[in-house]
Amino acid sequence: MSAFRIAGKGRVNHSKPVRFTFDGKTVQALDGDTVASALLANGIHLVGRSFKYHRPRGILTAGSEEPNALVGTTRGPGRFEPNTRATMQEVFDGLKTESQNRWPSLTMDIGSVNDRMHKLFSAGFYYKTFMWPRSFWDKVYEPFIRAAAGLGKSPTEEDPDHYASRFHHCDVLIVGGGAAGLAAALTAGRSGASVVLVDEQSELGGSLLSEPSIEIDGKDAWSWLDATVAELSGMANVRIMTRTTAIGYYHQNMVGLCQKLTDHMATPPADAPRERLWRVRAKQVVLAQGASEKPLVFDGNDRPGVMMAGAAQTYLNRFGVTVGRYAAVVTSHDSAWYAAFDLLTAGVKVNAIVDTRAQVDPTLVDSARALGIDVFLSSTVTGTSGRKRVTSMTVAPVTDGKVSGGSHVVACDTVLMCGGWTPNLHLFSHTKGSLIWDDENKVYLPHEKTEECQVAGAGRAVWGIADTLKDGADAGAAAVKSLGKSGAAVTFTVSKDRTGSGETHRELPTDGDPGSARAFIDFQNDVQAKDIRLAVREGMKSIEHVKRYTTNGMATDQGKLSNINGLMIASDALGRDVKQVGLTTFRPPYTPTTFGALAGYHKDGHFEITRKTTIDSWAEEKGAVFEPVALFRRARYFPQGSEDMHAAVNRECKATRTSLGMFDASTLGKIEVVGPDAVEFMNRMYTNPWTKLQPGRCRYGLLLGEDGYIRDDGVIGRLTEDRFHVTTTTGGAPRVLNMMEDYLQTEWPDLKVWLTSTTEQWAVVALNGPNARKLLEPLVEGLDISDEAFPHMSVADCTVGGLPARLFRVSFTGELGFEVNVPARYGLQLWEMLWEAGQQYDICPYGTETMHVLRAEKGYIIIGQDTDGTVTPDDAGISWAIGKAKPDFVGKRSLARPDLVASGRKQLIGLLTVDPKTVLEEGAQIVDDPKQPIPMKMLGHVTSSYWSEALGRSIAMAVVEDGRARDGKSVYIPMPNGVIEATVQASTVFYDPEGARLKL
Amino acid sequence: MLLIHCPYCDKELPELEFAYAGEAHIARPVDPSALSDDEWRDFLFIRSNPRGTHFERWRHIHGCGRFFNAARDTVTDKFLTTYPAGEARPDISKLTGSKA
Amino acid sequence: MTHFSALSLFKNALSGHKNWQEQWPEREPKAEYDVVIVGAGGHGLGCAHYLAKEHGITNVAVIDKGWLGGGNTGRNTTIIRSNYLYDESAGLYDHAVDLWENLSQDLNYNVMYSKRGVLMLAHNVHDIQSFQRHIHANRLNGVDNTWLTPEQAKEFCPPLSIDPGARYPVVGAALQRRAGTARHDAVAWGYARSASQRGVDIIQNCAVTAIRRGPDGAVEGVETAKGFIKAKKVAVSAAGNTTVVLDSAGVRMPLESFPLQALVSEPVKPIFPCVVMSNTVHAYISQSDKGELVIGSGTDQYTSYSQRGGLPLIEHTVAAICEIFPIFRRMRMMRKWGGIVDVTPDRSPIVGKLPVPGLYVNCGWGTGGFKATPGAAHVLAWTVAKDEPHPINAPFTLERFTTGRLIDEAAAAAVAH
Amino acid sequence: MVEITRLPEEARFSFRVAAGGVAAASKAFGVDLPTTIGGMAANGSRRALCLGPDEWQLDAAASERDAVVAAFAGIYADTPHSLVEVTDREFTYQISGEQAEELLTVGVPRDMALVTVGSGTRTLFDTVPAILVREADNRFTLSVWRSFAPHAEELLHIANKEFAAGL
Repeated sequence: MSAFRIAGKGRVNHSKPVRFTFDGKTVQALDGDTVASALLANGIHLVGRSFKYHRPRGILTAGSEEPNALVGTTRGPGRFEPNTRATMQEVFDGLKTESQNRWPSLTMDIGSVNDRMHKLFSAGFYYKTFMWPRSFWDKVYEPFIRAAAGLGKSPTEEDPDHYASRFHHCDVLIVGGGAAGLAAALTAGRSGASVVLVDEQSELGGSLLSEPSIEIDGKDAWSWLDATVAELSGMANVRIMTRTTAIGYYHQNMVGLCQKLTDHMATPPADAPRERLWRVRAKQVVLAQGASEKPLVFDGNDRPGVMMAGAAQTYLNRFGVTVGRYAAVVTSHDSAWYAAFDLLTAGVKVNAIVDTRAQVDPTLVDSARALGIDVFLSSTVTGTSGRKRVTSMTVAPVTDGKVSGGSHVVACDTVLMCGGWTPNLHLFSHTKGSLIWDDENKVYLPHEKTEECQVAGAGRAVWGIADTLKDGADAGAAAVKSLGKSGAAVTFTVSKDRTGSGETHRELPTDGDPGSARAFIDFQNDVQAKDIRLAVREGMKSIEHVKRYTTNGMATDQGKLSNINGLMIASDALGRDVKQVGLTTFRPPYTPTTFGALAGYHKDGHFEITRKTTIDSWAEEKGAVFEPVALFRRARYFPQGSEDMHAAVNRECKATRTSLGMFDASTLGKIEVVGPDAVEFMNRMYTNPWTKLQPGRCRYGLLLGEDGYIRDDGVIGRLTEDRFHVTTTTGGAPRVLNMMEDYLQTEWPDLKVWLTSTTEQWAVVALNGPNARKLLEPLVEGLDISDEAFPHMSVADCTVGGLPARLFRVSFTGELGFEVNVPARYGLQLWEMLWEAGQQYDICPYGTETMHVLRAEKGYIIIGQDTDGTVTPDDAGISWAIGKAKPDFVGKRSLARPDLVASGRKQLIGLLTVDPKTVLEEGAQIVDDPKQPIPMKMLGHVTSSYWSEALGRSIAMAVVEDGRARDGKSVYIPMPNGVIEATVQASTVFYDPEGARLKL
Repeated sequence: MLLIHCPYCDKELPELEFAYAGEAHIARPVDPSALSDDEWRDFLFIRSNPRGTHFERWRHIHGCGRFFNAARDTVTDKFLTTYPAGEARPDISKLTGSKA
Repeated sequence: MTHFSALSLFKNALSGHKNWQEQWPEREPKAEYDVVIVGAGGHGLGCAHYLAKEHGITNVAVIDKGWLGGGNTGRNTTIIRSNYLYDESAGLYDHAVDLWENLSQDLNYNVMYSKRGVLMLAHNVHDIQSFQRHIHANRLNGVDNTWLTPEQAKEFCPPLSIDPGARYPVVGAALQRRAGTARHDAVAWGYARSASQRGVDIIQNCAVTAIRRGPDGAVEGVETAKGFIKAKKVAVSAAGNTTVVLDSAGVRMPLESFPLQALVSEPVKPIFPCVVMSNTVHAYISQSDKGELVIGSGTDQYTSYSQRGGLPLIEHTVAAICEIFPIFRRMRMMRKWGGIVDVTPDRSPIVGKLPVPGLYVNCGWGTGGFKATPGAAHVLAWTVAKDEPHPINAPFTLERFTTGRLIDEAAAAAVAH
Repeated sequence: MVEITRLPEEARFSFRVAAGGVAAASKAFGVDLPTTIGGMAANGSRRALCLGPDEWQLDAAASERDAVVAAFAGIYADTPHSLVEVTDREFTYQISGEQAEELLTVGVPRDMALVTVGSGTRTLFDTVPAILVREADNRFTLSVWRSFAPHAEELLHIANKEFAAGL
């Protein structure tokens, strides 16, 4: 039995011991413990060091708002994580934890020298210094500042865990499973509505877990809780998720949830995800998130052993742990009195209750005195002592807000403080719902809402279990009513309730120099009351400025403990009403959320889809090297033996030009345009004229944006009078279809034409080379494919090797070319058939790289490589593709804009290096005068550049200012290691300019 | 993630099924070549970008595929109404602002 | 006003920090100014600083509907770089980087400009072509930018995964060494303090409701929540709200405002030595001086002034970061926020004169405004002072949308095939 | 656990026609084309699913493919329309079992309650465009384009293992 554990008490399993380690030492715990409760059970209070001053810190809270007790945890390789709240991490056998932000050890921390120099390290100190000497910033000051920052250490190994996600829809989502949430769930659940009830803790109950003595409906709180949970669990329409945090409240009642599934298990089941992200869309949301206890701000309020009174009560009642032997209480709220009574009943000596208020409920005072506790009303705490554990606190009387008498010291090993309660309105704030300051209770309350939600219980300053249950039930009933369902609010009878009230303060009065007081507001970030006052003094008059200047509220608890205290002090320093000062904005997530959970399934192979063609597996077997093209992966080249890319590509090019190459062209986008107005539609979309194109014939189509720049291109076949087979670039397919639909639906809805994507209906094999027809002819049935019957730029249906096919005679290589389209299921079969049949011609499979070279030799452009979104048809040298007689097409008007007809535009031209062996670098910049000083006047850049095996030299395409007028002239390409001279060739065609090879 | 009423499907559906398509009621001129450079610029580029009610286009791309129009408050992101493409701009003063 | 230095800090520490003065005094607006600047972000305050410092124009008011530095200045991921493709952009952003280098000393305010280097990852052949084009253009423009192999990139940024089997393998990177980050709030505060010290009035929480023009069409002043303020010159530097402000002057803009989200992780000890951007997977990341990983996301698809933004975009961004840096999967997102970015059709800014005498604008920065802060503010001040554009901002006109002379960096990097 | 099976291809068409042509098309296909988006109607092996205001997915047995094409060709002159075969464009998976609906919520963003028995819709599964049909309470089909299918299928199996793990 651990020294501070009370036998049999609490909700932990006393018969199931668990061992874990903290800084290498084994800690005895019980099943159901958190790391924090287990450490406290063993009398360990010193758990961490603060961010800036490295002050020793203990466990402050019992919840997810914990700012101090953050630990690193690990459960094996790749499973280390920093900054885990010891107050939330459940223990299991084998868990390892370590303290953070200390070196060499938690008890001996060199960084604590910062604390001695705290006067220098005031708010915003770094803005004022480290500027001289100038050169010291990069090398000395900045690395020093950065090294001092940060809390835990980053993981350094890849996380092996798996994360999941779901979409979910429900009638009512209830956030928070305390009294209000349970009452709302009972009401909504009994009405038949579909309900999701979530709570961040490992079990439902909320504050009831810490208040077992209250009686509801004649049962003690925990028996009632058991019965209620049993009833809810039995409802098919209610889904309960514990260890689940509502992280953010998004548009139209979508709430993000993060569910922790395995972090509490010693041995998670195989294939179990660690966490799951839920995107819940609820018709109604009930926010029953309760309230957080607020610290009091006084000198030395951060020493280990100083903790929230409510937290001590939770450790006692829920975990059966006493947080000390002799405690002292300082409070401005009744609730701490009850905590004191509970501790005293459990055997902890309570030396004093100091209350800042002059008037306190006499029954509390009488009870305290009857229990032998010294009571000091209208008093303050002016200091504490003890470095690694508090040993005493100093108390002084207060009159009119000032210390009015001598102080005395109260010995204690634990200080329980309570500065009142702050409603948790984070999620409500995410909706941009407005908050209103309740001056009586000194809390912000939800005001105007923007979403379909209800706030219930302590979240809107309803205190006491009886009222909270009623409020929750009413919220549940209101939600049910909004759904159009009937269901009365469930009613409860409560006895032994502990309601209470209190006051909210700025920093407590002191008899010392407030400028010397170490009175903390934001514990983790070491923001003190005096820092807020300094910020205001320096002109930071907006609460956002105060926050950013001091970093108050920017630590991992995101201001849950510090916001209101900071606000009270800022308001006092500014001499402005709290409501005029206002609150900083709460932002998602409610508590820090694992990246892995947000990424979900989208990791490794599933980070993004890799689309593969039906022929991809063959290419993989043959050892192809792939490259990504949009979402597809395409074979780039097929190396043989030890070939590198250039050797492979030279071989593939040569084979294709001399005999026969085969290429998987399946990825090209395909759109079938069908209807009586198909030709009119094509005329309006594409620059080219389509009216005279005969069925069975093809044409190169050029598509512009309305801004006149080239967007896409492709060969388009007219299958029948009313049916076009449009091809697009691989990456452009979805964009082009969307653009076409846009014009069709919204600009020309009168046209009788429809568009269907057939990209994946067809697998496409391109055959190119002088032997292409020889290979194909014996396989084709139902079609004469001789040059006379089926000339270049033809299309027809036939069968190829018995497979139904749509055959195109087109070429992107300048060689005799066919593209065989077959239904996708036959793609691989077709490919293998052609491969077998092509052996007699030494058929050569080639990839995208060879395709690029072959087309460049012919001067054919690739959209996105030779054009870049700023290139017009004239710039690209393809104004022949414009139907000059057409009154209009998409982009036509823009081509007449002043800058698009101005001289000096960059035009696509051919470029031949003077040294034929030199292959220019794609992207290299071109100048007229390589000797000019930097910055140089650049004329353009190289868009495509290759070694041409067919020509025995390098070739390149480039966009160059007034390029075509430079035909035959030299330009220069200054590279880091020398200048390359090249000659402009107005035409981009390098190979077979007459096109004779196409006509075989 | 917005919840959007598709006027064709007549259902409230998640934004993931939809693609935003810019400001609505900017019709492509019948005869673009008749426009001055300034008028053409206005068509291409000038947008009202209001802080408040915005008439805009969406496409139910992963649903019925239709482009439609919406009036949405750009400050709250709430939809006032959605309506089929081609319908006239609704009178906003008559919309309650509750939901479409 | 106290000069900031280690000595002044030390002296004040001894006196309990009681003697520090207000960094910018609160002012009520005067009836008339020589120049009114609408928008007290880094750009607007910077313009005031340079007007006062370099042009001797101190009768200036900077007016904001909220608190200074509360817009995109205080909401961005603080990346600073200048390795842009086009001469125009490179000129503008590199001018800014030149000013960043000595901004702390110029302002006597440590803006913590951290030359950590910005690494832009290439994931495919198209990226390589595009980056090489940038690098070559930058070299001839005198802008620092170099190509790294995957191994060199990994050496520069050890958390980077260069696994060739990744969905988006790193096939190389472009590195601008003198690029980096700065402390965003300090930029606004430093400019505010300096401008204020030189006589500029900073008027917060005072919305400009309209720009008033006289019978001759020229600017007469601004209507505000605190009444009319006379000024013959008005410079609008209002980011997402520019359209609304300029509408009142009868100037219609080619702008749309989109929500842009960013997030930070919990703070950890130094792990990430530089800035990494990947346009292909849409994510960028650095580590702040507080130890947080600062992660930028893309814009949501619809126009909005709500500053909310959706969860799916965050999911995608974080997935992208974890793909490139798998060691961060167990880190946690601590805070996520949204800003409003004003985007032009060519994603380049509009900086200069408007077709209304006395009216100037600095807008359209999209997601890239922070890095340009000193440069844009500096040339805008020149333009306002001389009523003519500085050569650096001369190409960034509104007229380019009529003529078609766009500066389209994004299109230049566009992907098709 | 949920059964995930890929169904063999039959014959599938994307059919588009203006409102005035629905009656003629119904006659040609032999099924009254539903005119509510999401609506589905069948006659023997032929089934029509309304995907948009002028769009249907028509399914038929493979053996009836040519007959369907011929029937529509016969009405084209009077009832202009678009009939495009898409049989090979997509893979169709049958997903059945008690937790079938929940499994689909791994990727389907829309409220599954809106997908009633006997209806279907285009939607997303994760990032994959998909057509989802609910044939019975616990039986669905999910059709996705061929090259997207491995991603969708693998994701279904990963999530299915979560059911096996009981989490």
